[in-house]
Amino acid sequence: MPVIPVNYYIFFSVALFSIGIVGVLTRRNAIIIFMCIELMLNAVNILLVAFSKMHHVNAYVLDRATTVGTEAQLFVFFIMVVAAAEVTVGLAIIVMLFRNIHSVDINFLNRLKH
Amino acid sequence: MFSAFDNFPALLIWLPLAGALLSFFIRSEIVAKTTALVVSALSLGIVVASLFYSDPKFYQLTQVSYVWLPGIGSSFALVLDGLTTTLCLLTALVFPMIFLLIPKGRFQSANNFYGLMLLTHCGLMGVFMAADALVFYLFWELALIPVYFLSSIWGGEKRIKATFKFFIYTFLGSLFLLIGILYLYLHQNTQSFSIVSFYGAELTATEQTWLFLLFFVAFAIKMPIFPFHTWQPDAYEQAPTPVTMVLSAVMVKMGLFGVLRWLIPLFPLAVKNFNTTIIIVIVVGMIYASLIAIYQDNLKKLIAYSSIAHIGLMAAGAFTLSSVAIEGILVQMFNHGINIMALWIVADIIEQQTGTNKISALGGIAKKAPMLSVFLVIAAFANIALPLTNAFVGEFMIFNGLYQFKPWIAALAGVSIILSAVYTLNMVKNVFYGESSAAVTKFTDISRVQVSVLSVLTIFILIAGIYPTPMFEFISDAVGPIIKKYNPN
Amino acid sequence: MNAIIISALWGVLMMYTGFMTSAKRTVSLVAIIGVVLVFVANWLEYLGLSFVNMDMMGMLQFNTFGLVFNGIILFSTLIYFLLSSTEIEKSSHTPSDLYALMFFVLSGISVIAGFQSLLMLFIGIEIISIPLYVLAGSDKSNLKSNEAALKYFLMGAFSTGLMLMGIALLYGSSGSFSLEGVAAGVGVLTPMRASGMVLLLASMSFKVSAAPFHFWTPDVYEGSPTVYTSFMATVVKSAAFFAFLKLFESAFGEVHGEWQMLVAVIAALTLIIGNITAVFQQSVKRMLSYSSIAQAGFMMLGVFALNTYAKQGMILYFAAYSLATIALFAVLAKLKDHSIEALNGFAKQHPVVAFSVLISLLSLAGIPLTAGFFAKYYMLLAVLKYAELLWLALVAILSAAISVYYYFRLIQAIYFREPAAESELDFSGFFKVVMVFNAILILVLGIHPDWLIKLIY
Amino acid sequence: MHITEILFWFLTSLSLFSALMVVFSSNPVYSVLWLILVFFTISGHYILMNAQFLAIVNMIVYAGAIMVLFLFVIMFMNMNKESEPQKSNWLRLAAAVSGGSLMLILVAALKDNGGFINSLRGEGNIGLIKNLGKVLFTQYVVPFEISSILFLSAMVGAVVLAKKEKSPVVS
Amino acid sequence: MSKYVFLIPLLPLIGFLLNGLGRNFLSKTLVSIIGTGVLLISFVISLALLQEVSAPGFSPQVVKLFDFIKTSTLDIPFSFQVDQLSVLFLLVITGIGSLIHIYSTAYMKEETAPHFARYFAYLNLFVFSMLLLVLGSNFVVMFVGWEGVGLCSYLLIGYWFGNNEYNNAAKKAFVMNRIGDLGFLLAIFWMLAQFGSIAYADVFAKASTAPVAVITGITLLLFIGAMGKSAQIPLYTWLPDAMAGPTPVSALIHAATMVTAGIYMIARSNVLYSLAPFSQHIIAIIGISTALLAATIALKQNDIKKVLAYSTVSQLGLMFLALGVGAYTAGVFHVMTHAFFKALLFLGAGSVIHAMHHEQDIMKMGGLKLKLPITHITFLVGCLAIAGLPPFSGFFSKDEILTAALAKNPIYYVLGVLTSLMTAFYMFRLYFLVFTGNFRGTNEQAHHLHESPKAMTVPLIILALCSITAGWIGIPPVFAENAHHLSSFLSPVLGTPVAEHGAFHLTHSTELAMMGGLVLLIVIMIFVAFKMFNKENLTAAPYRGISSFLSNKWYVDEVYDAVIVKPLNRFSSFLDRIVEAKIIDGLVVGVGRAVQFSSRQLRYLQSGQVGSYILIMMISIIIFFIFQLFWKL
Repeated sequence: MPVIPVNYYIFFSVALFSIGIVGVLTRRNAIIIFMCIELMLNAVNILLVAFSKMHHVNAYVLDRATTVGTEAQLFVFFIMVVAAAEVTVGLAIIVMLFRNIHSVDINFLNRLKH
Repeated sequence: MFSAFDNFPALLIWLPLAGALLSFFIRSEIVAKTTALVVSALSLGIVVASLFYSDPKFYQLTQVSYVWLPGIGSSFALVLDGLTTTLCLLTALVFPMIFLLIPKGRFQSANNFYGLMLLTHCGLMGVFMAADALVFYLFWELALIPVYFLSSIWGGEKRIKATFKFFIYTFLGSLFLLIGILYLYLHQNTQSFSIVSFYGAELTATEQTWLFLLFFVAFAIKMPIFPFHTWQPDAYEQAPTPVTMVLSAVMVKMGLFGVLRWLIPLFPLAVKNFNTTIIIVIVVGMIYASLIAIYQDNLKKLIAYSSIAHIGLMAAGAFTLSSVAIEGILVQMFNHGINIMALWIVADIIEQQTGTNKISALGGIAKKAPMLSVFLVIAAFANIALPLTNAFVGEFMIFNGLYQFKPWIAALAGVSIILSAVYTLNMVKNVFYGESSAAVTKFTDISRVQVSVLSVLTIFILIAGIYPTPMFEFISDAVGPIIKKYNPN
Repeated sequence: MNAIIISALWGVLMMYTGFMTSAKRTVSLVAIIGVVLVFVANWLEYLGLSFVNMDMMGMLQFNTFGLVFNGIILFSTLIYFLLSSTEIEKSSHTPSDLYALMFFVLSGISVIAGFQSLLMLFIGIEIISIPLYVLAGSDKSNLKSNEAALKYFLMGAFSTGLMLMGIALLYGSSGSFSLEGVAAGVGVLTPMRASGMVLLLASMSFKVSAAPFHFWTPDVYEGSPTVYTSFMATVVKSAAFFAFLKLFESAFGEVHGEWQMLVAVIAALTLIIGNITAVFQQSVKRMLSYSSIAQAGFMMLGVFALNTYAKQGMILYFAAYSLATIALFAVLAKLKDHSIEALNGFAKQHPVVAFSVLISLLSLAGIPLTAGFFAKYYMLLAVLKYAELLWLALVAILSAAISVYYYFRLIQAIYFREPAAESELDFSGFFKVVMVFNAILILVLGIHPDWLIKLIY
Repeated sequence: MHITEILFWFLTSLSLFSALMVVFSSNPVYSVLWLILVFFTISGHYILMNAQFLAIVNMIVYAGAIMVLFLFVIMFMNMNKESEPQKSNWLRLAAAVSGGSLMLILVAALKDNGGFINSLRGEGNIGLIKNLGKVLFTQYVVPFEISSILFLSAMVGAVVLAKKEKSPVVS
Repeated sequence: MSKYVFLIPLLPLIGFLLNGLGRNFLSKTLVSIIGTGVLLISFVISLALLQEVSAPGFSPQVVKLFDFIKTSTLDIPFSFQVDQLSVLFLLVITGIGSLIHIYSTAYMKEETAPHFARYFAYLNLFVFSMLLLVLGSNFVVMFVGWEGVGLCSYLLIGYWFGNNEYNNAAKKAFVMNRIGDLGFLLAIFWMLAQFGSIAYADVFAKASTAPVAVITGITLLLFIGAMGKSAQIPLYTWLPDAMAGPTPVSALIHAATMVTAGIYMIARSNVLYSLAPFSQHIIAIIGISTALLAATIALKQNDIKKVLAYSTVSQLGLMFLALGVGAYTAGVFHVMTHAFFKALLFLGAGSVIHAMHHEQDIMKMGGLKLKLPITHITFLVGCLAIAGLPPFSGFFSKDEILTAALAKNPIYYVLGVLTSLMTAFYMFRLYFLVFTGNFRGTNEQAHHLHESPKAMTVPLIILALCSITAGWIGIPPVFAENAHHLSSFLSPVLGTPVAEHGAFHLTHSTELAMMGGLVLLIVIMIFVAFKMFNKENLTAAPYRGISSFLSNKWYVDEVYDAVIVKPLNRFSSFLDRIVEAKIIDGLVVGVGRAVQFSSRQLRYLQSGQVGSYILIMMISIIIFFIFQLFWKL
């Protein structure tokens, strides 16, 4: 049977997460930054599912009827829920800003400093 | 023991506090002044009464103790013992005099002025009587805050800056003190802030060193001793003179008191390690302050620097750990308060009448105001510790202690005796003698109230100088506990 | 649980109030009644009377500590509503929506007060955060407000990402989301747990605006409408701290020594940066933002120490800090000019309000006989329990001394300087009464903090 | 190499590539499209791990709803051109370095975590809607209910922000 | 009788209080009566005491009045010692004091009533302090009086406080005395440390148990005190300046009594000094140097009081020479005789000044003998006495000193003789310039010249009589065996004079020859002075060369000014302006500035850019990871 070490998933997730961070750091467009944050959340999701699977398999050996691992998948579900809510508000803010300054470039956000 | 006596300390706190709160709500200046006077006079009465009830042989560290914060082992504990009696007496004596001397209309919104003064009064009493470290700390701060406001609201032109320096400096010091107190509280056997359990704390040498430094800085700033003194001349100059009187007559004693009540009994190892260094620094500072006083052209600053030198002597004496020096300090704290009070009253009268503090602008007041000059000369000579004035006794004993500690240090400190004569007589000469200057042409001699207050002070100066023995009786129980840990037998 | 339900329901009710009445006063009145009800409900739960008896499945658990915390939050909110309702009314055409959002925040805080699972922590924090993004940007035509909202949102979302990564790693190492589950390790920090913990530490530090994760704070606090800054800086920050404290106590308490130094460094950095940067500020509002960072530094000491003193002190700190800051912001919200000079001679024009402001400032500066003193006192006590960490306490008091500098600049302006012009402000009698009540409360807590602290036992 | 492994590597590399493209494409619309591709690959991973429910939800919610919303906003703002100004080079370098070092550190920290092996056999069906639903509505009913508050607040918030004020607020 | 000894100082104190407090109410007459009366009563009591102490078998009495400083560790009673030495001084002080008080009633007549009363109050206070000084039975009470007389000296020198030069002189006197007092004080502490007590009885009894080094140290420190009070090198410069005070004050304080306090102190501690030969050498050397130096300066002074002042310094130097060579009795003897004739000279000078309307320059006097007959005669007596011609008192005391000096070291003797010769010269220069020749003052002064009133002349006469006869109580053995009454009177306190238990014995004939030679030399000096200054037309040529050097007092004041006063002032100003303002306060302010500065810099971290915020956060997280995972904090 194919066996994929969980480390692979961890590395994959971490890589995705880091790409998201790099995106957040390098881009100036608020929407893109926001998308990069979504990327980070997805990296977390995949990691959680991988861990869920891992813990489930470990428990399954002892008990066939175990539900270990469900909670992580539900957590991912909740993350998606929250992300959706966040997107609503976030985009509303971005649109509001755009209405005022006709730009979403975060480098123009510098009225507040020092 | 007389049972009512046990309540005296508490009364000394509550009375001024109540008076202060009342004062803030009184609109009329006369009523406010009367309140202040009555309250302070009552306090004086209580302290005087307690002199008769106290029994030096019956030494205890707590008289009044209400449970306050059981969660952290602090109780509202007060004591009136030999160490505190003289200081309480001084406090209780100084305030009515100040109140008496303030003419109507001198301060805007006078009721607040009197209220804040009474709060200071309360704070000072609390500091001196506290038998619980936390209570001590709270009153320590409580005495500071009202003075800050008094100085900043009613002070001179540069008041905000000067008093702020004073405030932040002393506040920083007291924060060190707080850290020290908390550390001690946590690292001793009993979970209590009471002075008894603090005295019983067993600390390692390293701990003592650190804690000593923390406490010492706090007290050194408060006294103040060289090189922590730079807040003082400015603050004294800028504060309204009645507040300066409180500051220099009573408040600086807080630091000395702290040294005697807390620092020395708590950290014997560290004190022994550091005392030579500290004494040398202080003595150098005394000479330093005296030299600067010689150069001063500002009357109030001159007195301020003189005070640094005198307080320095007491501080140095305390660190000699010699019982004769400490006995000397105990009386000298009182006497210095009386003397400097007299000096400030004179300085205040001059400032009020001429509108200037500049010594070079003054001169020849003696011709216009012979009465004032008499008092000034007496105060001046008390300031330079002439025998048969009160300061001589204390300074003699302190010098004696210093000599026992290290003869050459006493000799070095003695230089300040000479210098004190130089600047004090310079001041007397330039302000009072010589031809009348333009500023003093309209000078009139002092009023009846001023005469009576100055007379009381002068009588104290002379009596305590000629027959100081009763004072030694009051303090006879105080020295033992201070240096108990240094004499194993 | 009572508080969660009532405040959520009242949030919904507030939304509808906007439809039913156009009288803004009525809306405020409903809100005030609501917060009183939530407070009472919370109090009843403290006394043992819970409205719903459902099995929380180990997700939530309300102990006295959490309930007292929640009570303080609700009480602060009450004071906040009483003092700032007029400003909230002015801030929008439909204040009812904003009130609704604040009630949702309250219910989120109530979740935080009882969370037992990382999931609840996550949801609770999101419920708090999302309305705040909106509140920060509620002054829609104001570019500063827009900017604040976007900055807050972007950085908040980013920190949520960090937090989730941390939670995921913790789950990976322990197989559970519950605090006990996470804590039930072998008593050592495996690299995975440690990584998760560091990420959680970072994101929680972000929420409480501890350095070096504090950068959003001054900008957002300054840009947001002052009334909401007040809410964010007090109620919400306290909640974040409660979450921080509870999370690290329950989940990582056993390996306290492993991460303690990290928190010590954060606390020291926060104290130093917050206090020093505040010194030079010319705008009172921005200065108070930095001051709130500085105060966070002190509260971090509680997280650092995690002992009885820390818990007691935290409770006191929440109360002291919130009450004082709310009063200051309430006055500030009424001022048009936020420069320090605008306060010159304030005491001569408004003695009563000035007195309350004075007490608040003294409390923030930690002057004895105000609540702020004992709050700091407990924090120092908590730190000094670790004898070798005297340096941290010294950093704390040095920064406290610096903080005196800028707080007293305000006092100097208010009390010692002459007013430049006639004040156009007019404080209502009710406002004055609440301010004085608030000041008295601060003093009472400063004289006898035991009354509050013994509630948690 | 088993088909699962091939799929894994394929999805992983595609996913990472698309993620990089999200970050580096200068046209926001392309970014969105690449991001949708990322979500698809992630859904693929979910299926590989037998988490069918999440795979579906991911596609519906993320790729479907959220990304459409993004796309809509981008179009609405008329940003479908490639002229986004770039950050200064040293900032981008710093960003890349810090992102890279974070990855390195995490990898170094997590590389030897006790030898857990994730065998992706079909044991258990926790990823199925039935099982998840059962747990969600029994054990997780409280968070489920509470997240409704989250939605309410998001809703109110969006309304508050998006609503056009008729006139400036008068005091 | 000795239990009433407290009355002796108490009466002047009462006089002080009455006059001081009632100065605005009392008439001048009443003030005079009070001021003088109290002193006369004290004098009478002192006489009664003399009766008691000269009775055979009298042992020194310690009369304790009250506890002064009494604590667990220190017991210093306020007590008086009644013995021969103190009673002798009592007599001198109260006696001469009374005369000077009487004199003052006339001399100060022009003052207004309050100032007149102030003057008498000060004088009474001075007498009180001086009496404490000599009566004290321990060093602390002596110190109390010691500083008290310093105070009164200060007050009286600056009596005319409108004049700032007088005030400066007063201040100088006090400060210089203080320098000496410090030495005294340290000696007291040393004695306390060494002997555990500072009562004379205890200290002297235990003195021999202490190491010589300690005794030497103590005695040297005591001597520093004496140098200040008794105006010895290097602390003598205040005394000539002290002539700013009213002339009777100079007579009483700066000639007859206070300045001899140092002599009294050393004589009192003779037990200690006898144990410390090194200190004795120092005292002798300083004493003789001062005597010579002051005498040379006196040669060229033109101010009548300055001449007398330097003469006083010089005579004090001789007294110290006596103490230094161990002739305590001789020293005390000279104190006594000097008190009479120097008081006489000062009062005479006062009379002259009074007549001349406060003119003090002798170059503007001359030929006064006709206008002021009584003053003239008495002044002449004084001059003869101080010059040391037999049978005037100065002869006996000075001779005794010189003999003792010769016994110790011939150089002392030679220098002593030199001093005596100079003394004779400048005193007669003074005499001739003032009383003989032409009047050189203004016409107006000449017109108003008149003899002083009775109240001034009577004391002059009494003092003149004493100046003649006082020496007779100390007839040296060379003239008559056992005629030295003073010596035998004082021997219980001071021991037997060295000369008598002679390690060094001169034959009577040699001694007589030396005396004769000395007298002859003195007469020659007087003759030279007569030749030089008894001229009809004396022109005051400006001094040149060595004369200028001498008339400028060896430039000592200038040197002090340049070496001590000015640098001290500069140093003070340096401390105030640089060290205090810039360094110490600068440090305090600097900390504040540093905070402000870092505040200004730190806030630039708050760039307003979300990107940089997040970047800093990320970097911090990375650092945290490193510390948490790899480098354990």
